[in-house]
Amino acid sequence: MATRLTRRTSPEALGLSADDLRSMYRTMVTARLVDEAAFRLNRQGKAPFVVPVSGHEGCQVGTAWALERGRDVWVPYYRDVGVVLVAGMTPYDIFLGLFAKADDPSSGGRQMPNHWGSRRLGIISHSSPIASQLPHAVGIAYAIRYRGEDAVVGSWFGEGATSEGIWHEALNFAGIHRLPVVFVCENNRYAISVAQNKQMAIEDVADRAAAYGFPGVVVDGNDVLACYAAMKEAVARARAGEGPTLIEAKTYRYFPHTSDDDDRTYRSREEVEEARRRDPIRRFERVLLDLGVLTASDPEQIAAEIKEDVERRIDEAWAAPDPDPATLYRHVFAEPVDP
Amino acid sequence: MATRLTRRTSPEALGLSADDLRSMYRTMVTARLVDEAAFRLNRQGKAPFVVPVSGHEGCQVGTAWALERGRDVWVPYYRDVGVVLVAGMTPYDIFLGLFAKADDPSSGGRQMPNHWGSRRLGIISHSSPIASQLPHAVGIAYAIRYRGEDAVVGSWFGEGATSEGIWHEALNFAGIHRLPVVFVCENNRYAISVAQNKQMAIEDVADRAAAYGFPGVVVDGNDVLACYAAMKEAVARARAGEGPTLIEAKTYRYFPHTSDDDDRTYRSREEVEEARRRDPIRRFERVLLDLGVLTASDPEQIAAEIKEDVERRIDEAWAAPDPDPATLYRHVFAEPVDP
Amino acid sequence: MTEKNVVTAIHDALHDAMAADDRVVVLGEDVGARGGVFRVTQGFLEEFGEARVIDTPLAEGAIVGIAVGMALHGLLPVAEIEFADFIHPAFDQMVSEVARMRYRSNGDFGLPMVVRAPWGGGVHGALYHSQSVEAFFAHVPGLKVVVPSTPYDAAGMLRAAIADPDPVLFLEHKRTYRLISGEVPDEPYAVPIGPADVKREGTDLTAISYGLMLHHCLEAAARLEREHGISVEVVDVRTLNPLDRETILASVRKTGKAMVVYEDNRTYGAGAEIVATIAEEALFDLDGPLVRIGGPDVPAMGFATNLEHAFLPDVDLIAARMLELARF
Amino acid sequence: MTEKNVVTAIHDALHDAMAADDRVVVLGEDVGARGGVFRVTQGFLEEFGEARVIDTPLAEGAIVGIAVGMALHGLLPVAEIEFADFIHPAFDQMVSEVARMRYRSNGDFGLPMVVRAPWGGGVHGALYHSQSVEAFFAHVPGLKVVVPSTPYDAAGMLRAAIADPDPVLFLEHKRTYRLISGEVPDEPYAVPIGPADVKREGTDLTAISYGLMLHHCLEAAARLEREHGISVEVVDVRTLNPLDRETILASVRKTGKAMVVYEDNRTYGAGAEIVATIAEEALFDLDGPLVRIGGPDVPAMGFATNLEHAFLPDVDLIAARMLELARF
Ligand SMILES: Cc1ncc(C[n+]2csc(CCOP(=O)(O)OP(=O)(O)O)c2C)c(N)n1
Ligand SMILES: Cc1ncc(C[n+]2csc(CCOP(=O)(O)OP(=O)(O)O)c2C)c(N)n1
Ligand SMILES: [Mg+2]
Ligand SMILES: [Mg+2]
Repeated sequence: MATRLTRRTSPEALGLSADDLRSMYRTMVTARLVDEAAFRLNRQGKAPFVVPVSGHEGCQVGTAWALERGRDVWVPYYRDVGVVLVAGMTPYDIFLGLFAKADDPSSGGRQMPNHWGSRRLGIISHSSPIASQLPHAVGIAYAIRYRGEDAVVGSWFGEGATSEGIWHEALNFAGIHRLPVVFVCENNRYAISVAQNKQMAIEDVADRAAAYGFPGVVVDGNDVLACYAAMKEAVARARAGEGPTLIEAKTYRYFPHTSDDDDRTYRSREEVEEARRRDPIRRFERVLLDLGVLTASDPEQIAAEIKEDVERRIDEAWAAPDPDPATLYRHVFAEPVDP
Repeated sequence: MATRLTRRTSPEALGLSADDLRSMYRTMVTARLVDEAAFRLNRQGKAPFVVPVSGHEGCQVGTAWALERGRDVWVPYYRDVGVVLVAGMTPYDIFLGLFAKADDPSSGGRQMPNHWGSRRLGIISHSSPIASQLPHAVGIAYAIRYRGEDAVVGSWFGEGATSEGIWHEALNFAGIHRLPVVFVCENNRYAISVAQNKQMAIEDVADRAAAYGFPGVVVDGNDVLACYAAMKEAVARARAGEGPTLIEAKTYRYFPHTSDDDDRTYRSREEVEEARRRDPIRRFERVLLDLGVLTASDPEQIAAEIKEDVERRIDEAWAAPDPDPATLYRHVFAEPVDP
Repeated sequence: MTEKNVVTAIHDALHDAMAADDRVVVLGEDVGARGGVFRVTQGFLEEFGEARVIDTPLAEGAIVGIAVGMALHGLLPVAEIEFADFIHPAFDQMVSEVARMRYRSNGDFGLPMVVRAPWGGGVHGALYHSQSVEAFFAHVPGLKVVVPSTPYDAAGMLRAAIADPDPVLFLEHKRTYRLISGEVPDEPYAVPIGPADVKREGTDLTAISYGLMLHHCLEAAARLEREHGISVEVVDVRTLNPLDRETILASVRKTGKAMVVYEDNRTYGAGAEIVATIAEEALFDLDGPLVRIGGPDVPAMGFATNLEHAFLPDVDLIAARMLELARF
Repeated sequence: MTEKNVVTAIHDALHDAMAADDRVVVLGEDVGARGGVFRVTQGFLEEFGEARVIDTPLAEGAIVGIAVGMALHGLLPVAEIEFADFIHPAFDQMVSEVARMRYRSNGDFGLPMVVRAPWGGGVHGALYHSQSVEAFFAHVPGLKVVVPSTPYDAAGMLRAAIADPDPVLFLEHKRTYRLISGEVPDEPYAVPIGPADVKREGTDLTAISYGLMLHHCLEAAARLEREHGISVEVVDVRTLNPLDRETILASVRKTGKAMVVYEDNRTYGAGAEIVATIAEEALFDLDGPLVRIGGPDVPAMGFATNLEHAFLPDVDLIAARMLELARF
């Protein structure tokens, strides 16, 4: 059975400085504010499609923080605004994607928003079919080991993804070869409308790790430090050649699945309100206030600063050029194609 | 972790009469002798393709015996000569398939040998892609429950099949709905040439059941009675609405994967010899002699009888008509197709 | 008769089939409480209960494979693939199992089942929510593949599909769901699987199409009539497998000119078969070149509005090519 | 030059590629100790070691998907699908991932990888060890699909495929493995992906083919020459995507008559595209009907010898249709 990570570790013991903590906090707030802005843009008819992150900021930023930019590899999924911010994408990048602009680093406006990718940042391009990125994460981990590098691959997905056959196949291969890859399941209890009990007969996704011969860990996804701790240990194991870990972060999504969804059809407002009471940002705020890393006025001021930046980036992104339709035939192959 | 079934249960306690025991024994011997005849026919150029069962007779006959003809459903795979004999196929049927004759009950000579199927016997037609029959077993179990029937579905596969995504998907669904289906893994430690440690990072396939919320049981596949006991309990659970079980029978295949294979490339003769020392037929023989169900001369005599019958069936099957090539377009759809 | 759009027509036909026969069950992602992401099964869970309206895990191979099992044991499953783009993980089940069960068992087992999948572009769906998948499946013997494009055909063919003893892949063009409305009988009726349908009679040239492009062809044909007095016959293929060669060839023989229009990637697309069939069977009846309009051979349409437009053939293009062909 | 059969030529080319560049790795079922069920990787495990010769679990989706990851991180994977029939569980990876990585990332990521798969009938393989899968994949933009049919082409195109910055589906006709032999240079050489090849020059009609059927066409052409003095040009398509329209059209324009021969199910098969291309581009250069010979539209060939024969087009049939067309 999976380990439950409940032990509280102090930030110092985790090696996190006050600056780190403030940075993590700012990243979480940024993710939240990007979401709120995106939904507003959706209502204004400027953003046809929005995939919200709100509720997942803790588990995303916490886990992603344990990887190293420029060294490690990120294989996120569409909900991972927090992960890609940690990996080095900016709100400007995200809004370029939201508006499908030519300079969208992920796809130049080809893919839907939140279909991340950037060779420069080590974020692997992914598609929409759920779980299809998992074997890529595993193959990259194989290549890392083969080439004698010490990088680690982090991969993220929802609990819904664990139902797909390819998820099973990927984890099985990673286990056999003890590859340097960490699997992070952001379990928000729904795959669109399908509740967890219609997705699996078990309580903890992390228990599935036992089928692949590596550890599974359950962690409170609303506790960013616990997520960091779990991931830090998993990354260390991976880097030391001890193989993969499956981390399950229990979390919740506050908004509908996407801007096309209506979540009132499948979950009560009370349930959502109840979940919101465990908001990872508020919780982290309290920790940081207690630690004196933030002062009482900081949260409001930080939010205001970030909001201002977000608004500026929205305007810049909105003004950026659209893709050129003449590029339709570009990049089918490395060699230009003659239509 | 999976349960290990080690407790010895007496045949009486299992509800098996002396007649049952003799019948089980005869079925196992028949499977073995069919194999030996088929390889001879292969060398003679009469059977282009043979899939051997030898070594698996114990786990096949033991598990299949716990289902009821005319009531339950069988979803076997290609190695399951023993299973389909229990389900009601005859050596004659098997040789019709081997020779691809018009009256082959499985496919009229369309499919390769050992691709079983018979609506009359409740044996579901299967294909070659490994593990693809598992969701069918699960869907049938769903329909059984939906229609208020008390049948149980037995499904069989090798340990190699557990690597396929569709295997995971099928078991997951069965677990969620607690369906009346039993999954029997005949773990012979190889998928063609690929040894178990290249297939999975775990020792017991049965441990995978925990990922789906139902019990996993490891049983000695060379002990036909232990296999029967495990299956009997699983069938009872399924019939009582308590859901699926995954049974892993540890076994070994004595011959190459098929007549096209050369197993000397990937396993030593010593390993094969060593495994043969645990022959399920010889072992059952000893139990039956001890119990007085067989007398000292019975084994030889039974083998001789069966051999004679097998030879006769081979001749009959060989003389049976080939398929009519004019049937090429038949059964594409229920309505005849005009080529 | 009631005026309905395509998605409502499908909803109602499926509803009636479930109400009439409790062997009919639906399964798929979000078909339960959510009523389907396109609302095709809205209200079903409440009316027919959990046993018949099955929210599945996110696993298309299992959705199709479990439907196979159900169909083998007395049920009439209607499986939903949330977007046709996501049928690929079920490809092995579709090709190796669904399509071959009857043939491989020499007629012993049959599969009365339907797999519904919303397909096609023009909905801001980008690379993975816009695909045309019909060419992959129309090529598979043993599988019936239908592409109804009007509310009347959709409802009638869904009824026929559920009644069919063989598996039917039922492709619903997403863009037509709410765009296209029409009269639908209030009584149950079936539109047979197989026959193509002449949606507009004409004498100067034949346009053969299906899906959203069919409607573009009809609009282009109306424009040509209005602006140039050119009479275009528009054939709605409706069923891709088995393909109704007779209706297509009869129309081409009558007009002497043929154009095939589809939005899928052009090369090796379904339109290639239609063009090839005409070339083989009616070469000497042609008074002009065979014209084929398909989507460009790039992986799929982009999310940016202008990239999506650059991909999809539009009415202007079709009308221009029609005019050119008519004047040949 | 050395005389080799197809499977030996592939073995040797792959071996040389591995010896020359340690970024090349092979992965698949039974590629290790067993050396592949067709012996393509025989001896590789001993020579190159476990890290480069990877026996995978029985999971085609993972085989292809893991190769994607390897290709993303500096390796040059050559994945083996044991039989082309078993590529279907990897269909989503092939279509949604392999083919689209470069396009969807706007050129940021590329996939230098090869997926090898033995295909085709005539080997007693029955429904699930005989399939033609080329039509499914040739239709997918972003994927190169090659079907070499001689030892020379197979070795040369494998080298080109491994050197290609884009993914290549490398289809090897099983029946040709040991049936077809020919001279192969001892020095490394490449046969470019793309160009078709005129395997036999002729003036009276053009036969366009690939795989086992190419050899049947060559034999039929020789027979026609011998018995009737008819001169058949035989074009080996070799690459299905991108399709070399120019070579095909040039030949058809020269001879004025065209026939396309393939063993896959006829309808919506790759031959449909070739026929359609000729019909669109060279309609007025034709002096006879367009002829298409394909496998019957039944799920696949049977195991019984006579059922397999009933399925596969043979030299007699091809020669008869050639004669008919030549005399038209
Ligand atoms: C193969 C596939 N099937 C269906 C979908 C449609 N779909 C998109 S997201 C989603 C639910 C995913 O749930 P989960 O993995 O739990 O992630 P979450 O959205 O909850 O973060 C579904 C069914 C898809 N994108 N891909
Ligand atoms: C999808 C698929 N991939 C590959 C194969 C080729 N193949 C046939 S049997 C086999 C090994 C199966 O091993 P296992 O499931 O352990 O059963 P066993 O033969 O050992 O009884 C393989 C790889 C196949 N039939 N189907
Ligand atoms: Mg979820
Ligand atoms: Mg095995």
